[in-house]
Amino acid sequence: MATRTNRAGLTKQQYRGAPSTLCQGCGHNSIASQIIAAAYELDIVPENIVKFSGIGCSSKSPTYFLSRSFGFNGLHGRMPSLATGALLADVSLKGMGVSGDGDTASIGMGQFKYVVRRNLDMVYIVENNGVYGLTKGQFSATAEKGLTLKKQGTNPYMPVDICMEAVIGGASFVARSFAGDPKQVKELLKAAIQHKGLAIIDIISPCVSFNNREGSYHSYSWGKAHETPIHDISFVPSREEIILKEAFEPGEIKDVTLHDGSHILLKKLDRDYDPTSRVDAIQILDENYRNNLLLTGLIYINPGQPTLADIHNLPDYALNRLTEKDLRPSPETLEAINAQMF
Amino acid sequence: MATRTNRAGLTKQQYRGAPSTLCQGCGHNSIASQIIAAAYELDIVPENIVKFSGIGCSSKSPTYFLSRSFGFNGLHGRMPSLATGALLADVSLKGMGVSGDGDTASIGMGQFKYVVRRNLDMVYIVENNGVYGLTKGQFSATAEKGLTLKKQGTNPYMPVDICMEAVIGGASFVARSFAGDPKQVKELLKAAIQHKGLAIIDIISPCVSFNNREGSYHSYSWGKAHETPIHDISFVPSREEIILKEAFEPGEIKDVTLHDGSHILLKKLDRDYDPTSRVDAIQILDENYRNNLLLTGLIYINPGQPTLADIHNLPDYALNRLTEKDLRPSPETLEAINAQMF
Amino acid sequence: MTTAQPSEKLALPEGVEPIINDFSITVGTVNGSGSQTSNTTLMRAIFKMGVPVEGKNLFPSNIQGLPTWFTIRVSKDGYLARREEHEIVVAMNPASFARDVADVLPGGVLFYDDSIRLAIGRDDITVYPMPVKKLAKASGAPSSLRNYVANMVYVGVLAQMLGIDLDKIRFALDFHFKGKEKPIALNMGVVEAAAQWAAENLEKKDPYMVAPMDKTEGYIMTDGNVAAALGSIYGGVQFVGWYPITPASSLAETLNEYLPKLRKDKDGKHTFAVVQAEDELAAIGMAIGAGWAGLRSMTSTSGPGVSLMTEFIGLAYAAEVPVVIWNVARVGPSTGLPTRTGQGDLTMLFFLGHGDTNNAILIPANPTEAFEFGWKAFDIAERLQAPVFVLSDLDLGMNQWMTKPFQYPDQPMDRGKILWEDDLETFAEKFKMEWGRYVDVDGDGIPYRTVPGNRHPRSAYFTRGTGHDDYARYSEDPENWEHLQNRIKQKFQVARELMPLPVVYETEGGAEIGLIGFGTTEDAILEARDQLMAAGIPTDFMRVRSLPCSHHLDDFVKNHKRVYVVELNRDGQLHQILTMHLPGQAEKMVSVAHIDGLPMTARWVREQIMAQEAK
Amino acid sequence: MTTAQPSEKLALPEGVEPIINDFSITVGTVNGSGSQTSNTTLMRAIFKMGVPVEGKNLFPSNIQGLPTWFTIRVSKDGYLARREEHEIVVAMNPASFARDVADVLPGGVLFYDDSIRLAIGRDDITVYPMPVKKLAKASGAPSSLRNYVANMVYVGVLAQMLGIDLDKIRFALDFHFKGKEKPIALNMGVVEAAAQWAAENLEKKDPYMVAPMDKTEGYIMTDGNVAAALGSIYGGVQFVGWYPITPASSLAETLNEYLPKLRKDKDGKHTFAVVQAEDELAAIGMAIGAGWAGLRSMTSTSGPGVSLMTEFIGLAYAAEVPVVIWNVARVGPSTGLPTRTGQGDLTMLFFLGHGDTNNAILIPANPTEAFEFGWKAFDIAERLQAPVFVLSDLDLGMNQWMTKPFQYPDQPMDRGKILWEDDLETFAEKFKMEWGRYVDVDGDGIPYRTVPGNRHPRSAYFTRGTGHDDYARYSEDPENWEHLQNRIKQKFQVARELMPLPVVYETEGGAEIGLIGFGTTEDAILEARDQLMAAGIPTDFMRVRSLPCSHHLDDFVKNHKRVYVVELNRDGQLHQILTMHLPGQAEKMVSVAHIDGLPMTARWVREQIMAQEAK
Ligand SMILES: Cc1ncc(C[n+]2csc(CCOP(=O)(O)OP(=O)(O)O)c2C)c(N)n1
Ligand SMILES: Cc1ncc(C[n+]2csc(CCOP(=O)(O)OP(=O)(O)O)c2C)c(N)n1
Ligand code: SF4
Ligand code: SF4
Ligand SMILES: [Mg+2]
Ligand SMILES: [Mg+2]
Repeated sequence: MATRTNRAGLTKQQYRGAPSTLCQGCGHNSIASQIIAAAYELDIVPENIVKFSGIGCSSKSPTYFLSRSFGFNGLHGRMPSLATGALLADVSLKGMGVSGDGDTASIGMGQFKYVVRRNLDMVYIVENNGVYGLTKGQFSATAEKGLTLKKQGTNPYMPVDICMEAVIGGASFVARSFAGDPKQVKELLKAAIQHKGLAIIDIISPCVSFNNREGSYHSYSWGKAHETPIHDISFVPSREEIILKEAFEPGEIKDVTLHDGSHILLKKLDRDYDPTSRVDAIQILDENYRNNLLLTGLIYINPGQPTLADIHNLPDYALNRLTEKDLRPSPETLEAINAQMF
Repeated sequence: MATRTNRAGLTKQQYRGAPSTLCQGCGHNSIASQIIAAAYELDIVPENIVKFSGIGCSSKSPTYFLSRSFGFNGLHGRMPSLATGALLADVSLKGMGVSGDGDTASIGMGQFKYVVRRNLDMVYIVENNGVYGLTKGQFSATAEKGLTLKKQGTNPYMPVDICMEAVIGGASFVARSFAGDPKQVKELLKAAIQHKGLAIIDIISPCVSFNNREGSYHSYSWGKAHETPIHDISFVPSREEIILKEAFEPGEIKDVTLHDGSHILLKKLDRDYDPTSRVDAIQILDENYRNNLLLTGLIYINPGQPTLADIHNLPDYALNRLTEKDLRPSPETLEAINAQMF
Repeated sequence: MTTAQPSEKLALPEGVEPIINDFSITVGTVNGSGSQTSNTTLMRAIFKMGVPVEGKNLFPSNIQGLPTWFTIRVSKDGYLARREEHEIVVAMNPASFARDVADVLPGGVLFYDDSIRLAIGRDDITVYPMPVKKLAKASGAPSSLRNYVANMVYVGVLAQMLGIDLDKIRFALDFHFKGKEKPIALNMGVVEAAAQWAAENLEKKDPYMVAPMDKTEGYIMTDGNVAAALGSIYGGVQFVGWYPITPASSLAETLNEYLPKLRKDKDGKHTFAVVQAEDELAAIGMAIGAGWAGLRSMTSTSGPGVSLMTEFIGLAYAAEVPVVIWNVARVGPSTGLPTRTGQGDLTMLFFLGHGDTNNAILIPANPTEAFEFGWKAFDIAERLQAPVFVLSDLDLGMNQWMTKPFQYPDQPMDRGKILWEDDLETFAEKFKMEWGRYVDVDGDGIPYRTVPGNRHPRSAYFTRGTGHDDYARYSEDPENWEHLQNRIKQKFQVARELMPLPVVYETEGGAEIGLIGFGTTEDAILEARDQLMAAGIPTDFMRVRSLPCSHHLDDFVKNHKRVYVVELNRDGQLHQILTMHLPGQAEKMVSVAHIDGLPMTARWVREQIMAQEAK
Repeated sequence: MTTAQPSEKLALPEGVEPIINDFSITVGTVNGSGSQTSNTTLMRAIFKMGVPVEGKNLFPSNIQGLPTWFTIRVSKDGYLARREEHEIVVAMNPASFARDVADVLPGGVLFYDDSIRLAIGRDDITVYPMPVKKLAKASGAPSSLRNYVANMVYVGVLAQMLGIDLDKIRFALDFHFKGKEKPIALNMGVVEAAAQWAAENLEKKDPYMVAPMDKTEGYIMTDGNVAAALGSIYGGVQFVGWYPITPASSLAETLNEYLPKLRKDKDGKHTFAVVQAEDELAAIGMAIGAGWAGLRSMTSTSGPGVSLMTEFIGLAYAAEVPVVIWNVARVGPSTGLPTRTGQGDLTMLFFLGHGDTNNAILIPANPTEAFEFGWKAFDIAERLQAPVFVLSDLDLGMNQWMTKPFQYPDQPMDRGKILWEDDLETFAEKFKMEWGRYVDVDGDGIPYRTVPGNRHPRSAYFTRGTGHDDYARYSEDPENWEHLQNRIKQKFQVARELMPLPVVYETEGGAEIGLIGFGTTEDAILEARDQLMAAGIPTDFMRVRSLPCSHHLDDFVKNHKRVYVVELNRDGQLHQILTMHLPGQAEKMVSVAHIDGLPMTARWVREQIMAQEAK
């Protein structure tokens, strides 16, 4: 039997990475699987993706998917700047960043806010478990107020809301999900990958070793019991007819068209939610924050926002392939400069 | 003629600092004057205040007020951490921090967010001019989109909204003002000084050397033309009867009582605004941001939020006066520890 | 209650000469499997038998599932350095089995989990299979704990086969589980069943044995991070700003554990604050703010953290703020080997920061000293009004050491030159000059300081990292600048007198060759020294305990013909610093340095020096 | 158009011997008052007269209102270092008047704004009052510009009194205002009126004169930051991450100015990106990301910025990422003297970061060299796959230098060992081995790299700051680690051959004494050398242009009896590095070092060395 391949002619195997060295059951592992699935299903050639991460258990995970993509496991909290420089080298590449809640929201707060502001063309996944996994379970910035951990006592602070930080920081794509909801994670990932600009996905991703106690916000059990999708999300690539659409009643579905002609279809659930409205996004996040909810889905999108490469007026060919003849201005120009110097 | 003194027995002169070395007309100078006036009128003994700043023209200004207060001119963007450590040494001291928009919202973004989250007991003034003054006029994070400066070109980014960052970051006191409105600046400063916890005041403070062109958001002329107070604010110290109150119609005034019994009286202007509501604060800031307005006044206050010293269960006496006898546990305790070691 | 004493029942086969209390045991397991408990239990039991012992944990930078090794050195002679040789190997991990088997010395012993069905292929060693799964199951432990208790199987088997007292094992478990009956019973049950099984099923063929001695009396077992934390507490620490990082985290966590017990006031209020910062920039910033405001203040971190703190520590240096920085070193550059040990940060600490800087560094070699330097560091920092580093490392910080009990400070606290309201009143009279924050009244480069909260109307001054005059006023004046920097440098000279002196080990009758080392390599160097002596090469050894170097060091170098500077880094960093410090002696100092992430061994030291001497 | 040539009309009083083209002019003004234009105009006019000239701007760290000085050295012999002596002082600022008056050398000249009504109290100097306010008012300039044009008064007066050609002044103004008629006319009007007034009202009593020469032919005037930016552009820079900081800002701002002109593609798209980052951590992070991805990438900063970049640069070192870091040094430690110059960052750059590190450093001494090192730095960084520093300083970066025109690169770009799709296809065949990111194929310690965007399915690898094997796989293996670090160190040896060689100035017939220096102190040392020679002390001089040191340096030290290492820092940092580098020669190397924020003078060098020699 021939192995199945996608439209890129690749098997799913070719999207995998090295075997995971994370704990068994770690939420980060299931997110890695969905990244593999999303890339495979989107028929992306892995060489067109560049992986980035900071430091942490979460930040290790890029080793465990897409071996054929370049990757840079950087410094704690500094993934954004590395990605910013790297992704301008070839604008046809898509960035895929994985960070942790500590990596993003404590040491990384500054760079996080700025990569959002610059709208770099990359997917930015926060694998959010409320603790520092790799250093063995200290509170992170997203730990809920009142969380009690073995060695750490009780957390007295309100959590940092990564999605809210992103929305008010000017993000063009903001979503929240739950590692225990792989289907939604995958659809959001697909949409994020196809989105042109910075796509933040804040994924609650339980740490089974240090913060999975029943009743804790970042545990599997609490998430399973409380996750409330704000809509049912499906990603439809540009090549497919939107046949799906026809299956819905008018008004039941919201369709967001991306720059490449693909669509995000959002099926209405309990509420009428418009993810293209910043006001709505801020409101729903504020509600979520104050009441410690786990509303998931696509919270905000602005498909038209210029990216960093647009702002810098970069060409669509790769800068890193330019040679001396493109890079070194002619001797005449230098003569002119010398003549202009006093 | 005897020189006038306040209830602390001090002349206004005794609240001054060294002569300013900032540019003539710089907004930062007029803020320094209001700090002097506020401290004088509040009868504060200068030794009870500790000044902090980062690096920048704004951050120089603590030299120009309250010479009798200790001060620490720290590193660029790192005022918050210095203040955090220092202010725990003696909780009877009030912190008075002055920073710039660059110092706070670009290099200082991370520490800013965290001092807000910790609710350190200090006033945090941002002297916001939309540029880096001291390094000669580069865009700062709060420069408005489209601002064109001589050497810098045109700013392509939406500004960072310092008040919004503070509100969603969990601040307990958030205000915005304009250096061209000294009366409001002074009343807000008084309220901020008496507030127990972190009080952010984002003051638009024109840079006459690099960003005072007509029509620019941070210019005197634009500010004068567009500033819209959301209420008329008066601070009434605890010792005074609130006679003022009687002068108002019911419903016309909102009264916020601080921990020490003093009051902030907010006289209604065009809109009915409740600064104790986080939702309202977020809404008004979002409106302000999207429409490039200059709404000023007390945007948010939560007088009851525990401070960092509360969270750490510190006593009300000064830790820095403790001596060996308080600090070094007894020999017996060490014997017990040695015995407990394996 | 009496437990059987298996050692007495231990009969060696005919003709086999017993090797008693002189070998290494290495256990290969999977991390996150609880093997740490088993290993320390074994080690502690041996310790309680009075036999010198030390453990080195070789663990990966992840949480669960990867190979990890624990080496226990048992040494009647008190040699506690790591050895490269493993007489006894316990192989519990299929993933590292081949390597573990290969690691057994010829003539050595392999214990292994018999569910590992891999070829052993050696006939030069003794092999003991252990029915780990079976015994774990038989323990009746709930399945969630089955993996953990499985590791107790080898504890029992080794106890039986090496002659380790079971009641010492019980003692160790009791300690580990803080007296909690249930886990003690569960684990002890497995140990006993395993010992029983071994007694009935294994025949002793190897020569290795543990026998009681009295050589651990007057010692405790602990690690350097615990010691550092406790030393800091007895030094009166009031503020800690920290950010988690391996291998420093447990230092701050131990502070968090003990401070609330030892430092509550009568109303239950805390006379300290430990703040987990958002990153190292904030951790050090807070610590400097606190030190500036008169608190005994510290931070603890490791290489990457120090790198991030560079700018701030330069401010403390320039503004003359006391603060203590513990660097529990791991292996750099960069993220490097986060769970391995080394001495690669010395030069960076010495010169840290842009501009001309020199920093004072304390370098403990064992937990007792970590405790001592813990409190002393505050005295020195406040005396010098400067940042003071304490350079520990992963080996010291996270491994269990056999060490002398912590000594209560033998000196009163030195709060340095600090002035309160009354002092200011009398200052002018006393010193015949007006106080100014940076006036060098005493001629030692150290001025008098005030701190916020001082309510004297002339106490305040404005602190900055920029140029200033003696009265703390901003100044760009060239002479002021040079005066200021030279005065600060003078403090560094004062430091030479304040810092702990080096420890010297001399050969009777003197030696031509001097060895210089620092920190945790002491054990390896001392052992190598004995080996060199046996090979006819007598040496003297000086262990540097601080920088800048005391005059004793100058003399030591001068008084030896050749001096080997032995260290655990690539570039011979102490050697570089000493070369700069004693250019006139530069040619006689030879660098002996390498780094691979593992603690130093005596063999390596000996071989390096013998090779040099053979030249 | 012909302007009157006042020099011809300049009559010296009887018996006064003219001093031509050999003196210093210092102008004391208020910063933010536009005096910079006047000062550079004066300097440029003298330059255009063919007389060697250089200006040093001594400005405060604020924007407006504080005293500031500008010193113009006029030297027929081409000595362009700062001098401590001021023959001619122009006093425009009441706040610094007393100091300015005191600064005039006996026999010197004081020009001053006659609205300053302060006592002069000297009779050993010539004094010329200038009616500044009156002439400024008479200029007809709008009142907002009155202050600015006021400073043109002294330009006119000095032109008249020293004999500086007015048409050269016009030329300089034309340059400054980029040919804009209005400001040129306005300013030139003031200059001419002032010259006129001086001709009519002042009587020349002093001996100082400027007379035309031909010694500036083949030179341009520019500053090091402009040169660095242009050099980087001719080196093909593609990515710049930066954050504003004095004195580095104008480097990036110049890139912003020229890049859009020189590097647009045919569709008007940019083949570069200059990103103003949110701080230095981000600036260097972006630059490293870009360098990793195959762009010619750089950042520019100063001491505090480098301190903040410490952790990230360690990553670039460890992960072997090419990136160029310009450090335009100011005076540290800490914020220090942000507008003053020094050489205090050498050691820190050399050792930057935790763990064992060594970095390559290029050190230009003048703008021509800053241009050259601007492009070379990329070649070296890409060749070494390592961060490369260029250490400039405020004196070079922000002052105007008389320098050789920029030389078009005489070598093709060296992109180092980079592989694209086709290269990977043929790699195995060519090298008889499989490609791996860190395999040392050539035995020089430098592996072959690929970059993102390479679409070959075997091109990708995972980059990290942690331990790894030759194939970029994570590894904690001790041997891998040692192998990796030693290979990286080997690159540092390779660097010795790649870096620009030192420049040597030899005394004919040889000298016993060697001088070693680096960077912008060259002028002072060369001048001192002539003075020493005149005093009977011949010396050879080697200017180091890079670290690690080339073999030429080793020979130079060996071939001299005494070697003075002359530098502008407190601790003698190059001396320290050379001591470590050549321990066998340590005793003969003597440190001659100090720092006070000002550029070095020949007098200080001479005095230091004569004092040492007298010992
Ligand atoms: C500069 C620096 N400080 C500290 C560390 C230690 N460290 C490694 S991972 C980590 C926290 C990771 O937490 P998070 O980002 O939430 O990831 P998780 O492990 O929970 O997935 C820390 C503090 C480091 N590597 N570098
Ligand atoms: C680490 C570091 N980077 C850069 C600088 C240079 N610098 C000094 S002030 C400043 C910006 C100040 O801007 P802002 O905070 O807005 O203050 P303003 O001068 O506008 O009042 C910068 C970048 C520095 N001092 N330290
Ligand atoms: S420690 Fe937590 S975050 Fe880390 S791998 Fe294990 S489960 Fe995942
Ligand atoms: S440059 Fe701007 S911010 Fe700085 S002092 Fe002048 S006016 Fe104020
Ligand atoms: Mg986490
Ligand atoms: Mg500003």
